[in-house]
Amino acid sequence: ADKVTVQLKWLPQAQFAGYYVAQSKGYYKEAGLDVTIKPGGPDISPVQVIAGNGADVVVNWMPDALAAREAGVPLVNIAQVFNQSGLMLTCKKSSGVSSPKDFKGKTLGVWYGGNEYPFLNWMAKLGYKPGTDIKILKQGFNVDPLLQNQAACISTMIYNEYWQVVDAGVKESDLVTFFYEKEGVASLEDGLYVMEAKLKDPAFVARMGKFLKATFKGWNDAVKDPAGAAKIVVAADMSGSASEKVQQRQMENVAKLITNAGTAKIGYLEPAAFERTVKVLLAAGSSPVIKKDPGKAAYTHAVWDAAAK
Amino acid sequence: MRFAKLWQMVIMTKSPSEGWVSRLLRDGLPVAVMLAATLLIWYIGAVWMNASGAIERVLPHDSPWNWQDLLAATLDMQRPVLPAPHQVALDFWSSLVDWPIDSPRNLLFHVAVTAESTLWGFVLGTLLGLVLAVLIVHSRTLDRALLPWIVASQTVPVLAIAPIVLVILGSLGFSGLAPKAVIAMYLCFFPVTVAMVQGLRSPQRIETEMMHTYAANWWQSLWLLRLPASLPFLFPALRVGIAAGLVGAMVAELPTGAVAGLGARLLTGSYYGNTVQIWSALVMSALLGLALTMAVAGVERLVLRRRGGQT
Amino acid sequence: MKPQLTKTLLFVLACLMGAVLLMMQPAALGQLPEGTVPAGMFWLATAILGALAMQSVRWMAALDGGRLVGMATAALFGVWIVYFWQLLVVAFDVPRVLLPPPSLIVQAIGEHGGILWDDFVQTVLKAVLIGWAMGSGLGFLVAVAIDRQPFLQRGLLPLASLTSTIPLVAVAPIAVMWFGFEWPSKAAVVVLMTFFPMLVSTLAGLKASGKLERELMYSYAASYSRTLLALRLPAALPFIFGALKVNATLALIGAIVAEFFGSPTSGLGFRISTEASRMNMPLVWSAIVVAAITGSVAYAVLVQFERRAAFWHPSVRGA
Amino acid sequence: MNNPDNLSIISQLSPPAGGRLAVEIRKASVVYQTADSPVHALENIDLNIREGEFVSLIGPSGCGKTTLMRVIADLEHISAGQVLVNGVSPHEARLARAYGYVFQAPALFPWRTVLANVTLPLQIQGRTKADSKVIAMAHLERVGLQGFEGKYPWQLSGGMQQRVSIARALSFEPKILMMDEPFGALDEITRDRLNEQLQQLWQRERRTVVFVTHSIAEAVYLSTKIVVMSPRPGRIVKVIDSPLPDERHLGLRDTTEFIQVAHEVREALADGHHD
Amino acid sequence: MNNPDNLSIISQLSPPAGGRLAVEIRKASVVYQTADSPVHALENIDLNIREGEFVSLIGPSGCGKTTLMRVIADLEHISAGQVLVNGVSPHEARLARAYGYVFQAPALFPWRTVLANVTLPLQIQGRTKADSKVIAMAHLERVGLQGFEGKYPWQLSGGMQQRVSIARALSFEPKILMMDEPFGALDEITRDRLNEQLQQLWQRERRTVVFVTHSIAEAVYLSTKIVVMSPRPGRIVKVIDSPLPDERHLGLRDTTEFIQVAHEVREALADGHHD
Ligand SMILES: Nc1ncnc2c1ncn2[C@@H]1O[C@H](COP(=O)(O)OP(=O)(O)OP(=O)(O)O)[C@@H](O)[C@H]1O
Ligand SMILES: Nc1ncnc2c1ncn2[C@@H]1O[C@H](COP(=O)(O)OP(=O)(O)OP(=O)(O)O)[C@@H](O)[C@H]1O
Ligand SMILES: Cc1ncc(C[n+]2csc(CCO)c2C)c(N)n1
Ligand SMILES: [Mg+2]
Ligand SMILES: [Mg+2]
Repeated sequence: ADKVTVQLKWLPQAQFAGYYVAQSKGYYKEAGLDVTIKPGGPDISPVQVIAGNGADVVVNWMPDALAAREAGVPLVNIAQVFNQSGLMLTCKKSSGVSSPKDFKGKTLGVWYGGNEYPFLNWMAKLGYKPGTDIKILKQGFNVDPLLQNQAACISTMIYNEYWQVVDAGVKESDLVTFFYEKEGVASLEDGLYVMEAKLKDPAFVARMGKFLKATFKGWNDAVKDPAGAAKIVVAADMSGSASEKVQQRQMENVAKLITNAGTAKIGYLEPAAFERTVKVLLAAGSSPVIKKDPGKAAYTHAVWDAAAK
Repeated sequence: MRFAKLWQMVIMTKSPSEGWVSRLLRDGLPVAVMLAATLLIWYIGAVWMNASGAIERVLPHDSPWNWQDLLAATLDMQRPVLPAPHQVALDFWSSLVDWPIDSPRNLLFHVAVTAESTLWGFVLGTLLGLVLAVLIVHSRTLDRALLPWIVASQTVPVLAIAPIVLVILGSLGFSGLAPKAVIAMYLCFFPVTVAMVQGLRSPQRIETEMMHTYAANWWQSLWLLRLPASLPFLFPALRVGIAAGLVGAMVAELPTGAVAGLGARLLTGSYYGNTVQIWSALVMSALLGLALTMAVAGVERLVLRRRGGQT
Repeated sequence: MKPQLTKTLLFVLACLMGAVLLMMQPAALGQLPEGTVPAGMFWLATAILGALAMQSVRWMAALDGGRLVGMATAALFGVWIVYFWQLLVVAFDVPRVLLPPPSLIVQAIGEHGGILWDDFVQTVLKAVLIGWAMGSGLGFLVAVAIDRQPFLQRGLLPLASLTSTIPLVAVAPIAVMWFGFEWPSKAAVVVLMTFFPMLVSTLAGLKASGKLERELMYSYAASYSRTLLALRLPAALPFIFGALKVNATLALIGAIVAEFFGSPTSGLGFRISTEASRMNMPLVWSAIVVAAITGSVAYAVLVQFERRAAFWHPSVRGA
Repeated sequence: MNNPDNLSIISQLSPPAGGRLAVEIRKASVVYQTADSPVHALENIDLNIREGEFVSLIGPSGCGKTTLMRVIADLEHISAGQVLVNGVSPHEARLARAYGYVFQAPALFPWRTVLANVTLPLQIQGRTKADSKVIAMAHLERVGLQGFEGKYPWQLSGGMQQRVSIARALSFEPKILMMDEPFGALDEITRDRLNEQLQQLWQRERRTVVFVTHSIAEAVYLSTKIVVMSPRPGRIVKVIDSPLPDERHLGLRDTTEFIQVAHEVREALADGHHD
Repeated sequence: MNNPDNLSIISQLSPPAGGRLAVEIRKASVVYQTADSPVHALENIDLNIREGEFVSLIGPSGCGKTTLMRVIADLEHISAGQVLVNGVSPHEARLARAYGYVFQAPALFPWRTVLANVTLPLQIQGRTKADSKVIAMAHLERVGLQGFEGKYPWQLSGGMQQRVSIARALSFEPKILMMDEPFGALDEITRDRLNEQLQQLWQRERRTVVFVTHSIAEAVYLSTKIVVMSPRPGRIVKVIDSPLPDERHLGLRDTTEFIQVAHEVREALADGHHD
């Protein structure tokens, strides 16, 4: 069987259910692939891993991938799994925030590592200068800053951290949320990226095609049966921390970000969505994520087409 | 039987003639009192630190509550700022007994994972430290050129660059256990090198000159004089080293995908907001550290006993 | 002795000149046309220079002289390491995201000097310095306080050794939760990391005065505080300085790692983690260099202080 | 138990004739509790030391010389018997700064200059800085160390260090001077010279001196009374009152009188030395 | 420069009559380079030691006794002159294991038993385990330590430790025995006893012994030849051939003959001791 190593962006969770389902149900094996799924984590940069030849394909967010391209690691998008952004800012009402104009003078939690650019773009749009108008804190892996009232708002994913806040006992009615998608600063999230040089090899393209096809099959299953997907994800978690209840809810929310699941279009990167993301990234205030338009070289449909066959 | 005897030798701290009762009283009582004090402070701290969170999120906003409700709430929070000792103890215990030993939900499973990389790092680090020390003591060039850089090497925050180290090692084909062991090794070797340089130089002039009058060669001086003389320096360094190696192994678990191990357990505990899990992993890692240092101390006692019980 | 010195210096100079020449080759500058590899001659020259470099260090080390020669030898060795790092990374075309060449790191330090200074202020001047001083100071005071209570010592020391095996990665997220994301949480981690080494060392140091000396003070019917001030504290100085030195590196590492778990938008740890995920490796390494230099300088400064304060100790006066 | 009684008669035979008693020891015993079995370091010791006497304790290693000194200096407690120093208990005597103690090693503080080492006990007694300095300088001169007051101990030779330690013990003018093998670590020539100086000092000031030595010649040369001890258990074998004149010089050591006393001491030592 | 020449005549006056030369030193000088000024530890030393002689070096601290021993033992290099040991250079003599060296401190390895300490040099010479053990046991018996071979050094008294160290030096049967103040740290009684044993050993085996001491009595009691040295620069003041009979006992020390020699040594020492 052909070996494929995929590097995830984060810890094993329903965010990556498609891959685990495909693995668990033997879709990869059926496609003649021997797939290794490497979990990610806060300190894992998929870009570094693929540049260090530790993976064939990585799950990454587009801002990160395009920044890497400029920094000399030519990543190419071969599929866009999530066609919607799940990124949002979650605030406590008690902190006095009810609309973006209340941000002034507040402390806001932001994820770094590439994810700060859409945020900075947004703040630039709102006319806030970080450091003077608003205070930014580099958010860790959890939602404590909000619970301990260290920040008025924190970054959350609709499928994950938001629910952790709720689980901690904060009523949804006490929360205010701002979706990046709605604020017009969203960028594309989980997509699959490979090194540009490798795409010259037709055998690699064919292999990736098989990988995509099996993966999409896994995603379709996961979206259809969140409970089953959650079981598979929990089984794959070697830290013993994931619970089925949480993962099932996460899967249900992730499903909302793959609006084309079950259709032939699943995983297809819409050029328009790509352009939109690039525009957001080029305009992120004083220090944009990318300084020049990467152009069409930053994505390819060749692999997706091979998978669709 | 042999094992029992061995074990007794390992745990023996004072001369055998001293009664274990008086020993227990002398050494155990203070520890017990301090432990009790710690627990008390812990409980008070838990109530104190969890109070505001409990008022905000747990206690009803619309109906009245009294201080007993508050007390009960602070000691039984889902997401406490500081979990109460009994919460930690319960979580700790249930992880040990409610799950099979090979389940990722059993802390011992993670202990095994972390201990493995710690031990590998410890063994490699000790070897590296020994070799470096012998070279430094042997060669003036290395002494002058290398030793300052070995000191400087420890001011590089390896823990901070562990992810980079991992990627670099990964690109060289090392993955899985190896990178974790390497980072543990990096933290282990330093105390060993420093102590062994000191230890190998500890023979007095009179002793080295005595070997000289016997026309002993370099290797004989090393084996018969310098190494045995350095043992009292080596063991304290090993105790420090294995604790440092544990820290290294746990840190290295984060950027390896936090798959398993106590470090991963801590991280995911923090990530899933499971404060109690963090604390039981923390307690477990402290216990593992204690067990490892005690194991080294036991080996030390055995070795020193073999050479006559005095240094 | 003098001709030896001149000979060595000339040799070192010649080696450095050869190094400059080699560095001007296209292969060393990374200016080879795409797809070509450095020629065999280049590798040969590199190997020869490597051998010469080793020889130069050896000769330098063989010179008579005190700490100055030692420092010069270490410096020369460091120069060679950096040189070959630069040469090989460029010649092998190692990806920048894995290991940048020193030239880029230096360039990044130049370009981002302001940012790095802010990070330095945030991490070192606030978290490290305050945490180190508080942790060490507290350790010292508690040690002096419980010096007369063997019961407390017997109870506290095992707990201290238990606590010292708690890895800081476990403490850092808790500290952030308790003390916020600003520098106090980093300082708290540092306090915890430095407290016990100082406590243990000071207690050991207070026991380090000789029995004879203590009995001498006793025969003078000297008071406890008098004995402490005149005898036991001076005798403990080498131990205290030992702990201060260990704590300096511990504090730095602790503060940097603690910044991984939530921080304001400056600090060396923040810089390292964010820039690493941004693939800006030269800046990451710049921050590491700043940290390493800070640590080494702090260590060296403490050694100087120790030489002043414990001037009488055999290890200092070289007896 | 009859043997010691027997021996104690000897010291009781020489009553406190020529002066008040500086040290009075009656049936004193010291037992050390150790891991395996108790060590009888001293058993049933009787000894009187008059004011102005120069008493040497001599005996093989482990016979309890140091223990006896430490008992007098309140550094060790007796298990039985009674000890009086200047008529009071050793504890009171220590608090009254009745004695200066010179240990076998100089025990100087390396972080203090020679002068600061000598002023230390004076400062502890609450003397003013200026006072202490004047007194210390005088005593340093007395042991031949003028000009060295600014040096640190490790810059001096072993003999000079020991002289500093003696100056320090003398500086607060204690009534009793206790010296435990003060010259043990020195070479014979330096030792001879210090012996001579010590002799002259004692001549001048007639302080009570209790002195421990391993050297028969030293004991005979310096003392007015030589106490020979034997080990296991530590007891006094013989107390020899020296017939030598008080005024002494090194040449004395080749006289037959001297050799006679030395011989007597050696014989007593050999008697007690049964292993 | 004439004084040493003058002195060297003394040793040249006693030609190698009674045996081959074990040690031959001609115009040897040792200069130590120190930070401030060079130290002339030995200047123009001439000395012959015949096989089977027992030679003591005596002199004040710093006169170069140890340095002279170390030169013979190839632990120090001469700055000028010539030294021959058994007719070859000290370096070759050392490699040929010509001598055993006993240091002032016993220098036993605490992690080795008494037996293992004595077998150490044998092991280094490549003897088999069984062989070494037999030889070592024989030598331990010779110094009266049978039964103690399984003990560790710290379980022995100082005197016993020093005897182990002597057994160790004797074990590989070196032609020359070098002893640098071997009994300096012991009490007088133990010292006397060891002196007696050393005397008997030398009687039996008639090895060449070079011995350093600070004690005049010890030097006179043991030696057939006493070399008196003086410091700054280190040189030989006088070489005294002992008129005492070869067979000696401790009682000898109270004889006038003994006292006569001791007096002569003391005078020579005082002559050289000019500070
Ligand atoms: N702290 C102690 N615990 C147990 N035994 C002790 C202690 N101090 C001394 N002894 C024992 O008491 C005896 C007398 O010791 P002491 O030091 O008084 O002898 P000493 O005559 O001064 O000997 P030396 O000439 O070697 O100094 C010895 O047998 C010694 O081993
Ligand atoms: N390594 C050295 N460097 C410099 N000077 C030295 C060294 N070793 C000895 N000396 C000096 O050489 C002289 C002779 O020293 P040596 O040790 O031979 O004297 P010694 O007669 O053995 O004295 P002691 O009786 O104190 O042992 C002394 O002045 C000493 O200070
Ligand atoms: C250091 C670091 N922290 C947070 C994120 C953001 N992030 C990306 S994917 C994901 C999972 C959401 O459940 C999260 C939190 C990051 N990339 N790197
Ligand atoms: Mg004593
Ligand atoms: Mg000497």
